[in-house]
This record gives sequence, C-alpha cells and structure tokens, in this order.
Amino acid sequence: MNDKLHLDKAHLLEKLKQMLSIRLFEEKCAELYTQEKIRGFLHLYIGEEAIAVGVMAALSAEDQIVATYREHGHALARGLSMKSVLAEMYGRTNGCSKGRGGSMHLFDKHNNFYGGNAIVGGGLPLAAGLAMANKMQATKAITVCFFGEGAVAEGEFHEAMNLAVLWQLPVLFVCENNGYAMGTALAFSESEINIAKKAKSYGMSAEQVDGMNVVNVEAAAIKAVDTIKTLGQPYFLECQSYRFRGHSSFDGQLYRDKEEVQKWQKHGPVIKLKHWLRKNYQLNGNEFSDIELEIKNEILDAIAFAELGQLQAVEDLCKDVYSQKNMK
Amino acid sequence: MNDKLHLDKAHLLEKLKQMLSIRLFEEKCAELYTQEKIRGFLHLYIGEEAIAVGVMAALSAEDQIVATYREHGHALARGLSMKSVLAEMYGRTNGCSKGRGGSMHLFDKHNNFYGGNAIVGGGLPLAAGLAMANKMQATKAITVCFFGEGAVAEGEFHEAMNLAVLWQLPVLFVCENNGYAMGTALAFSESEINIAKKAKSYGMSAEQVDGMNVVNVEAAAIKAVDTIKTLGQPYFLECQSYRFRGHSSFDGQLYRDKEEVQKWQKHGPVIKLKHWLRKNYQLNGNEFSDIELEIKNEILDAIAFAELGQLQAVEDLCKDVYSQKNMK
Amino acid sequence: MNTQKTNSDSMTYRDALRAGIIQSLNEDERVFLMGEDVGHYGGCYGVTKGLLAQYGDQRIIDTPLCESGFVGVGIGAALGGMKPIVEVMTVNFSLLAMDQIVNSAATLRHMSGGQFNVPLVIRMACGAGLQLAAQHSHSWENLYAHIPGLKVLSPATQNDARYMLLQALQDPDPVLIFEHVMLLNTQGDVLDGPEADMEKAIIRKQGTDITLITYGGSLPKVLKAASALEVLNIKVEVVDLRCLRPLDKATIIASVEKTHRAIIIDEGWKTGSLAGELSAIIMEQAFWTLDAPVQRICTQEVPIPYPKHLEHAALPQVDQIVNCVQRLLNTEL
Amino acid sequence: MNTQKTNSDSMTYRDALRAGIIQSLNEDERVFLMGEDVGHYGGCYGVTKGLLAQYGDQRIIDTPLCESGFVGVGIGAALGGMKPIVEVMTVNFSLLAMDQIVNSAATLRHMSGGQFNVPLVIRMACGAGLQLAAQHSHSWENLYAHIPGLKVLSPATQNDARYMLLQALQDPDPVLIFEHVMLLNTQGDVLDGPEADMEKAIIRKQGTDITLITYGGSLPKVLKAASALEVLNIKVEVVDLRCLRPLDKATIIASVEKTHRAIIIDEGWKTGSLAGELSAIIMEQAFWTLDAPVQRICTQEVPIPYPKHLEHAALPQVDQIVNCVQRLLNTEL
Ligand SMILES: Cc1ncc(C[n+]2csc(CCOP(=O)(O)OP(=O)(O)O)c2C)c(N)n1
Ligand SMILES: Cc1ncc(C[n+]2csc(CCOP(=O)(O)OP(=O)(O)O)c2C)c(N)n1
Ligand SMILES: [Mg+2]
Ligand SMILES: [Mg+2]
Repeated sequence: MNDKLHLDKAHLLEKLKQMLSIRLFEEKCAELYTQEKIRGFLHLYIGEEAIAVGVMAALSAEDQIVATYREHGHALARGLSMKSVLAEMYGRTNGCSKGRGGSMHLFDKHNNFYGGNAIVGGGLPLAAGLAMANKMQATKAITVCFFGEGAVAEGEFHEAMNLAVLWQLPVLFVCENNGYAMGTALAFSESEINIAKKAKSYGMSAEQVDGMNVVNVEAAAIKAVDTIKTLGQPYFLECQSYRFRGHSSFDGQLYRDKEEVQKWQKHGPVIKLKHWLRKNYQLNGNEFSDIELEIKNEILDAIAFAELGQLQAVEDLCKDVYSQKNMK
Repeated sequence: MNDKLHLDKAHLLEKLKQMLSIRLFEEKCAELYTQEKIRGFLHLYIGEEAIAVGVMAALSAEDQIVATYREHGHALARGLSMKSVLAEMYGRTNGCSKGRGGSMHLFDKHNNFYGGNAIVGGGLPLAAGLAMANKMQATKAITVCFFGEGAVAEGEFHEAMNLAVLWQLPVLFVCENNGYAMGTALAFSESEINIAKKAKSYGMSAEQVDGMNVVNVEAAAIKAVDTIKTLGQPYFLECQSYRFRGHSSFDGQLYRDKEEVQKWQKHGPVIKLKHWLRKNYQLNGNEFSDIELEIKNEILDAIAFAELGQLQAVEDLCKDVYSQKNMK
Repeated sequence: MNTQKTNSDSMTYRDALRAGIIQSLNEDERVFLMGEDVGHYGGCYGVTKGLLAQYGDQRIIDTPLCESGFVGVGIGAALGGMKPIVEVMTVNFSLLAMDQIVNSAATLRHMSGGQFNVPLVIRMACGAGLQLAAQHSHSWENLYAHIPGLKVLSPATQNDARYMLLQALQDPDPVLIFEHVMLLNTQGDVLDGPEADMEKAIIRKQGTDITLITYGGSLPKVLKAASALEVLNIKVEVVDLRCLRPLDKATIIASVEKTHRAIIIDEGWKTGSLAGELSAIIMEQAFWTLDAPVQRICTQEVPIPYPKHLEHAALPQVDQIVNCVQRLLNTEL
Repeated sequence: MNTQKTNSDSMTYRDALRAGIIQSLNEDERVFLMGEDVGHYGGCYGVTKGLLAQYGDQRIIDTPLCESGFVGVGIGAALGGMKPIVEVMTVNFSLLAMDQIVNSAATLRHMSGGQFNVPLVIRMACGAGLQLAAQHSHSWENLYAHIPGLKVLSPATQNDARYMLLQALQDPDPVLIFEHVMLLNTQGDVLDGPEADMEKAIIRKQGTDITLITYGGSLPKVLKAASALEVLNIKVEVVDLRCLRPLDKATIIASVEKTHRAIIIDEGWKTGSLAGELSAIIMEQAFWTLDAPVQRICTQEVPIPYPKHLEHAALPQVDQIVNCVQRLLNTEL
C-alpha cells in the first residue's frame, strides 16, 4: 500500500515546507489580526498542520475538498496561494472569495475547494452530496470532508455517516480530533470518545491516526483513497491532534492548563519532522533557514498583494445573492 | 431477575385482555374512521400490542411515558380509559386532550402520559429531558420513550442517545422495530440494521426482544427498569415486531406483499398468547368469549361517551396557547 | 409564454405535479428525485406513484428519515453538477432541514463570491385542512420568503403545478416549491405551457373595485368569494402571487393603484406573516392612492386544533373574505 | 414596578446579563443553565464566566454540540418541573433546534388541552456588526415572533438585560431572549427592578413629530439619530418594543396617533421582517391618522458580507434614520 508513499528526503522536505508555510502564514495572520488588518473570527490551525498536508498529498486535482472555519491550512495545502487567502481575510476583491467570505469562508473553484463552513457539522451532508454527484456522473473524483471532533455530537454527523455507507458514496471523512470543541473537552461531549469506533458502528472503514505525524497521516490517507476508489465505499480517518492556540481570536483558554499545551507542543508536527530530517537525512541549518526565508518572502508578497487589493463597490452590495440572469 | 415476572394464569389472562382491548378498540376505530367519526390521520398499532402491554407492566405510577402518533395502544395499556381516548379522536371536550389533539396527540397528566408526538424522533430528547428533571429532583421515576425504527436515522436519535449515556439519565428507550417506516423497509434506511447494536455503540445497555411475545417483552422491560433504577443509567430495548395494517388511513401498501403480512399475522401477539394459554392453562372458549364480551361492552360505552361529548366553543379557539395568566 | 388553450386538458393538481416531474426527468438526465417514501410508497400523497418502477432507484431515491441529511446531500449534489429535486415530505418537517437550506443553500453563492451555485429544487406539501392538528398543518412560506438567496414558489393552479417545477429547474439558484395539500384533488385545465415567468404574479380575475392578493391554497377560496361578490355587483380583482420570493411588486402596485383598496388572504399565522410584508409594501408604494386601509385575512394565532369546526375557524374562509370586502367598500347589505 | 433611580449603578450589558443569571440561580433551585461552552469556557462572549466555579456542574452544564438535542432536553426538563435556562450560543445555530422550539415547546400546552406547559427560557446571542459574515450575523427574531405559543424578548438596555431573564422565568410558557452582540460591551444604568412588565413596550424618548419603532441592537442607533434630530429641532418619539411576541400594540398605536408618522428600524432582512408586521398593524389600526406612509429601515437583502464597509452598508445606520425622518417630514435641509 505504501508503494505510493515516498519517504525520500525531497518528499519529506516538501511536506516540511508545506507545514511550515501554514505555520508561519498563520503566525503572521495572528499579528495582522492584532493590527486589525484582519477582522471577524480567526481560527488558527497551528499544531494541526500535519493533517491537511498529509491528506492533501494523497489527493488528485479532480478531488473535492469541504472544510470548516479553521481552514487556512487546508486551503494552502490544497494549492490556494497565500495571496488569495490573505487578500480574502483583508476582504478585498483579489481574495479567493472576492472578499465576501473572510477567514471562515475560503472558496476556490479551480482547486475544487468547496469552502469554509462556519456551521459545525454543516459540511458533512454537503460532502456526501458532492460524492453522490461524482458517483452518479461516474467521475473518478472523491470528496474529502474535514471536520472537528466536536461535530461528532451533531445529528448531521449521524445522518451523513448513515447515508454515506447506505448509499456507498466515495467520500473520505477526516475528523480532526484536537481534543476540544472551543472549551469543551471530548470527554464532556461524547459518551464514546473513540471516534473511529463510532464511525465503524455505521459499517464504515475507519481508523485512528497520529495527526501530529505527517508521514502517518499521508500513509493512512493514501490507503483510504485507494479503498474509496477501488471499492467505491466511504472511509473515515480520526486524526488525533492538538490545537496550540486558542479556539479563535477571543479565548482565555480557562479550560486547559499551560502544561498540557506545552506537552503537545514538544511533539508538534513541524518540529517532529524537522528533527527526524536532521537525524536521518542530515537536514542542516542552512537548508532549513533557506526554506524559512523563501516562505517569509512569500508571506511578504501576500501582504503586499492583499494591501493592494480593492474593496468591492458599495453599489455591488447585493451582488452574487442570485445569479446574474435573475438579478433584480 | 424474573422474580418480578408472574407467569401464573391470572397475570397472563390480564395481558391477553389488555392486548385484546387494544386490538378490538382499534378495529372499531378503523370502522369509525370510514364512518368519518374520526378524522385526520389514524395510525393503528394492530400487531404491535405486546410491546406497549409488556413494557407498561414493568412500570410504576410515577414513571413517565413519551410516545408517538401511533400511541392508542400505549395510552390504553398505561391506563387511559377507552372513553377519554375515543372522545379525543372525536374531537370532544371529554377527550383526554380536551379534543384539541386527536389521535396523534393523546395526553394525560394523571397517568404521566406525555403524549403523542407527530414529529418522528421529536420525543427522544424530550424524554431525556424528563429523565434529567427526575434525576435532578431525585425522584424514583424513570421515563420511557417509545419510537419506531424509522426514527433511528434522524439526528435527534443520535443526539439523544449520546446525551442519555453521557449524563447517565434514567430513561428507557423502546424502539418499536416493525420493519417499515411508512413504505421504507429498514434495509433502505439503515446501513446497520441491528438497532440494539447501534444503541450499544453509545455505551448503552441494549438488547433485542421478540416484540410479538408479551412475556418476553415484559421480562426484558422488568430487567431494564431494574437496571435503570439501580445503576441510574439509560437502557435500550429493540422490540422486533410488525404492523399488520397500513401505515395510516391512507396507504396502498404497495411496498410489501400480502404473504409477508400473513406470515407475521400467524404469529401475532394476541393469537400467540391465546394459544399458549389454551395449551398450558386450559383457557377455554367461554373464558375467552367472556373477556371479548367485556371488552366489546367497554367499547360500546366509549362510543356512547364520545358521541355525547361536547364540541369546544368556537369562541375558545385560541385557548390554551398561552397560560391563563397571560391570555390576551 | 404560451397562453392559448389549444390542446389544453383537464387534470388534477396531483397529476399535474406528477406530469411535471416526469417531464423534468425525461428532459434532463441530471435530474433525480430524492425524499422520504417517494419511491416504494409512491409519495405520502401519491404524487410520485409509479415513478420508481418507471425510472429506477438511481433517479427515484427513497431516503431514510433524516431531513437535514438528505437536503444537505441535495445541496452537495447540486454543487456537484446534478439537478436534484428534493422532496421534504411536508413543510412541517422542514425545520429539521432549515439550517442546511438557509445557512448553506442560500449563502453558498454569496460566500464564495459567485464561484459556486446551488441549482436545487425542494418540494414540500404544505397547509391545513385535513384535520392533522398542531404539528402537521403548518403554512410557513414566510419563514423561507424572508431569506435572501432563496426563491419561493407557490403554485395555486393545475397549470402552475404542471410547469413551475420545470421553470424552477431552469433556475441556477435554490428554489422552494410549496404544494398545498387541499389542492391535490382539485381538477383544472392544463395548457401546453406556463402562463408566465416563474417570478410573475398573475391576475386571475380582472376587477376595478378592490384587489384581493393571495397565493397557494387560498386562491380557490378567494375566487369563490369573488364570484359571490360579482352577484352583488362588486368587481373584485384577484392577484395570484405565484412567486413569494422575489415578489412581483409591480403587478401588486399596479392593481392597487387601479382599485385603491386591497385585502391580503394568507394561510400563514397573521403575526409576522407574508401578508404583513405585502401590506407594508403597499403602504410604502401606494399609500397615497389608498381609499381604505389594507386588510389581512390570515390564520388565527393558534397551533391548528384537531376538530373540524375549530380548524375551520382558525383558517381564512370565503365568508370572511366576502364580509371584509363589503366592510371595506361600505356596502354592508 | 420599580422605576426610581435609587441605588442604580452603571454596568455593561454583559455584566447585567450575568447578574440576572446569578439572581435567578440564587432565587430558585429549579433553575439551571445549560448550553455550549457556558461552563469551562465561560460563554462564547464571556457572559457566563465564573458561574461553573460558583454553582458547580449540576447547575451550569456544558453540552455537546447538538442544538436540537439539548434544547429538546430543556423542554423535557421544563415539563418535568425544572426551570431550565437553555443557551443556544447564537441564533445562527438555532435553526438546528427550531423543530423542537416550534413543534414541541410552542405546541405542547395547546395539543394537551392545557394539561402540560413548558416553563423554558432560551437565550441566544444575535445580530451583526463583528464582521462574522454570512452564517454568523443573523437577526431572525421574526422567524420566532411568527410562532403562536412562544414569547420573544429583546432586551435593548442594561436594565432589561438585568431583569428580563427573571421576568421570563416567572412565565409558565416558553420564552426566547435575544441578546444582541453589539450591546454586550455597552455601559448603562441598572435600577433595582424592571421598568415595566416583560410584555410592555417602553417610550425611550418622548416626542411629537414622528415615532421611531425599534428593538434590540438598533435602539442605540435610533437614540443617536433622535439626538441628532433634536439639534434640528425635530422631536422624535422612540418606542423600544422590548417584547416582540406578543406585541404591545396599544403603545405603538398611541404613539402613532400622537405623531401621525412612523418609521420602523429593524435589523432583520426587510422582506418578511417584523418591521413589515408593524407597518401592517399601523395600517390596520391607525391608517386614518397617518400623515405619511410608514417607512421601514431594515437590513439589505443579502447574506451579511465579511468586509467592514459592506457589512456597514447592509445594516440600518444612523444617517439613514436621520435622512428618512427628514424626508418624511419634508424638512430636507
Ligand atoms: C452548529 C454550530 N454550533 C455551534 C457553533 C459555535 N462553534 C464554532 S466552532 C465550535 C467548536 C467546534 O469544535 P470542533 O468541531 O472540535 O472543531 P475545532 O474548532 O476544534 O477545530 C463551536 C461550538 C457553530 N459554529 N455551529
Ligand atoms: C420528522 C418527520 N419526518 C417525516 C414524517 C412523516 N412520517 C410520519 S410516520 C413516518 C414513518 C415513521 O416510521 P417509524 O419511525 O418506523 O414508526 P412506525 O410508523 O413504523 O411506527 C414518517 C416518514 C414525520 N412525521 N416526521
Ligand atoms: Mg476540536
Ligand atoms: Mg416502523
């Protein structure tokens, strides 16, 4: 199964770079938020980068992505440019959603990125529906749905799991289990805290993966995609991970103590892969700082791009509510 | 565990009489429906009587019942009079809901009968809430929630199961698996057709019971109630049964063939217990026809009662929308 | 738009709905029908009877009971290039799917800056009259007509039942169609095409004395009242809205400017009703032409009671309409 | 009703809400608070901060994400003799619980012939202004004000934030309370009791030239406009509805009969809004006293866009109100 998984240095360096890009990009976003360049809610993916990067590595261009409000990492890993993502957070017309959506609603048709959904669980039936369309049209595409473990308690999780298995839909469900839904620890929200086991109870193939290890995630995702494409069945991955930052821009984090956060940070996805590359592939300081520098320049370009972006005309306020044809 | 279960003739005769009462009462209701004495939807319980009768036998007066739109049997088995139930279907003020609810909305405070709910799955969280109130007020009461297997696909099933186990609520869920949700066979609605197994996946004690055998149902219910009251945990019974009549007043039953219905009718709950009593307790023709006669007279009294019932004054149309205190 | 009565034939509203579904399935292979009991059962009100046998289970799909789930699947399938007709058995259950309809279907185009659209049609039975009581008799058109991003249709005639679905399927955005249960058995002419664009109101009866504005299940009552008033020599103009979002304000205002009086007949509960919106629109756009205050005849503020006489008293009725018209014209007899 | 300003003190709307919750927990042991992140997190907007430590997890209950489930549990607990305060984090998620609210909480008393009642209070944050975009900025008061069996409150002042919860808990029927997010940080006087019954509107500013009717998050904007107009010597009367169902029609009509002109300011989308209902009520009950058509200033027909300037353009604003008043009084300067 892992024949598709290349553990050579080039491949791993690429994963490192992708995760680091997300990390540095979001650290900058946090900074820009305090400067009020970005407004609304800002949900950072910091600590969870291995999931999006590992899963996207297993996908093809025609595959479709459905994500949540915590989707910067998914957008970048899927191939959206920092420019279009940051410009969106600036609310500019050169943003990936023309500035209408902001951080929680990143969309990109070219990358089959079906967005940022800010309703917890809302993306699950939608992803099943995209998969149904793919099945009906006999395309090769599969649909991948990312969601947090908090969504598992929602009725829509239950309904989507049942429909996906009942109708044998080509969809990959990726549960990003970071242990908390806002301030609610998993044990306070689920009578059964093994999420993969819950998925299995619908007759779905499901497994738990170390979401802090990009190689494990990629390997599991490749296996999942193979299964979906060959057997035409849904598949479920529970990626165990951790959110290093607060839930969103406003979060006192009263619900967990610093020690817990620090413990997880020690095994962060970026640092883990970096050390591993050092040990086994003699990754040296220069190589790493070259990558870092490249990313930082990309971020600076993105900021310049966003700053130069236009604001939509107020006259266009009600644009894109209905199709042109029907615009009143 | 079965020390509470009396298999003596008197007890079994009582169960036979209760089931037969429901059977004959509903056969008369069907007749009255064709005479347009009863209107709206009429969902008959014929074939499933053993479930309500068996479960109610295990309950105490303080326990609470939440049922569905197919609840005539539950109401009668719980102790509502044929008079108040039939008068309700006539829409008269002497009905158990003062004539406001009709067949789908039988309520009775004295019997802790929390009604008839016509939204599939709607009663599940409500029952969990009643159980929560009992737990908070440290009463001995438990709450029993009846629902069909079709409700299992609803998100509310999932949400209620999780909350009941997570919060250890004293509630008994009774799934009346009659194989069909209107015209949709279980296999078309669930990827996992073992409903008890689904319940177990939430960490709930659950078992499958022969819903056509009142003794089995009563035994299982007694065990369930014991567990709930001693351990303070929810419990789940899947009672496998069959609906002999159409889903409601309008049903061509295109979705199943007569043979299937006849096969099940051979093992109907009434006929089964009747034969068993004949074989093992020398139930003789006279005994049985005496029971039948008694029931038929009760039905005639109920009709007379309903016919004499008053219609609510049109001036009171908007009564009981808000409490008196707040009436405008 | 074809309005000749050439080869028009008479059929029930139910059969017209079925004929519309059949045509849409025949004309576009991206179209499929999904909902509770649309297949083996034949539709809770018999609308889809026979379709499963005719089109197979890939295009006529029985869903489990999970309104939010299968409506969400419909939205996703529409995003993915299909043209789903999702039947939510009755509007009474649609609240379970309302989050998907309002927060996803209605917002996706806008949130994505116009990149994605949702060509989804959702059909629901609606309305009271069958003594189905408090949870099964709702008229919630205004809950949905309030939502930008949605279009809301209310076919009141057999011809609209026949053709509005096809018009809705031509629309790139999500369209809701409300089918009133009391219309299903009514018989009427079906032409060989729609009488007007989906978003246009139609004057069902010309008149000069007063404008009666209505939609859906109330239209037959209003037309009955209009005929009764005709005998009294009162010329009523009847506006059938047809489309509840967007509203055809031009037609409404033109009629009121002609008659100077209006009554809105709406089966929704009065408070917060679509009738309120219509009254407000007339206030804003035709105030100076009004000879009397616009009136509303709506459902009483009560969950529909089971008994026939109370259900009847709760809903708009012909005599109420007749009396209200007479009061407004000061032609009390 | 106590209205003296004796020992009144100033606090934020947020602190007033918390003080109200604390008093209700202290005064009645049947009261408990349940909702997403009300406990360990301290409430998504910090309203319930500290309550878990103070009252323990039997009375401050963090729920999983399952709006329909825990609202349904709240209804059942109310039926069972408790007095639950259920927090639906924000109205934006309330559609997931709307079936329970509308088909159960609102109907149980009626369906049971008055045998059962549901003394439940549901609190929700609502409104736009924080650039939270299309799925997180809703004003859906009218979706609920349309439903018989429910009562709907909209505290717009610190004093109402402080006391309306207690009034709601005295009510034997289900009450919804909408707390506008833009009010949370606003500071104001809190008296030692409510200024009026929960169902009464309050005239926040006396005037003779025109009546401005509003509620919730729009009240501060309307009062700002009123002061601006005062400078221009225009005497505006401001009606704060407070209770959106039932509506205090007497107060509304009395004011309009005095001023002969009215504008309704409502953050809901215009079409199908509560503002429409209010305009219709004035049409029906005060038409002959009107000197000009009633106007509505509502939110534009668009899912709220993310960028500040578009969000601002979508919502009712002070300058719009000022201009509209001037237009209506033909005092264009
Ligand atoms: C239906 C719904 N309920 C509540 C919220 C508010 N909310 C936003 S994110 C969140 C926590 C979700 O946790 P999880 O699913 O684990 O995702 P995570 O944020 O941890 O990535 C909550 C409660 C929402 N957006 N949607
Ligand atoms: C939420 C909801 N969806 C659909 C319906 C229409 N409906 C009424 S009963 C029913 C079938 C329910 O089947 P099941 O739960 O198995 O109960 P049974 O009728 O077999 O006793 C359906 C689809 C409803 N009442 N509520
Ligand atoms: Mg999480
Ligand atoms: Mg069934």
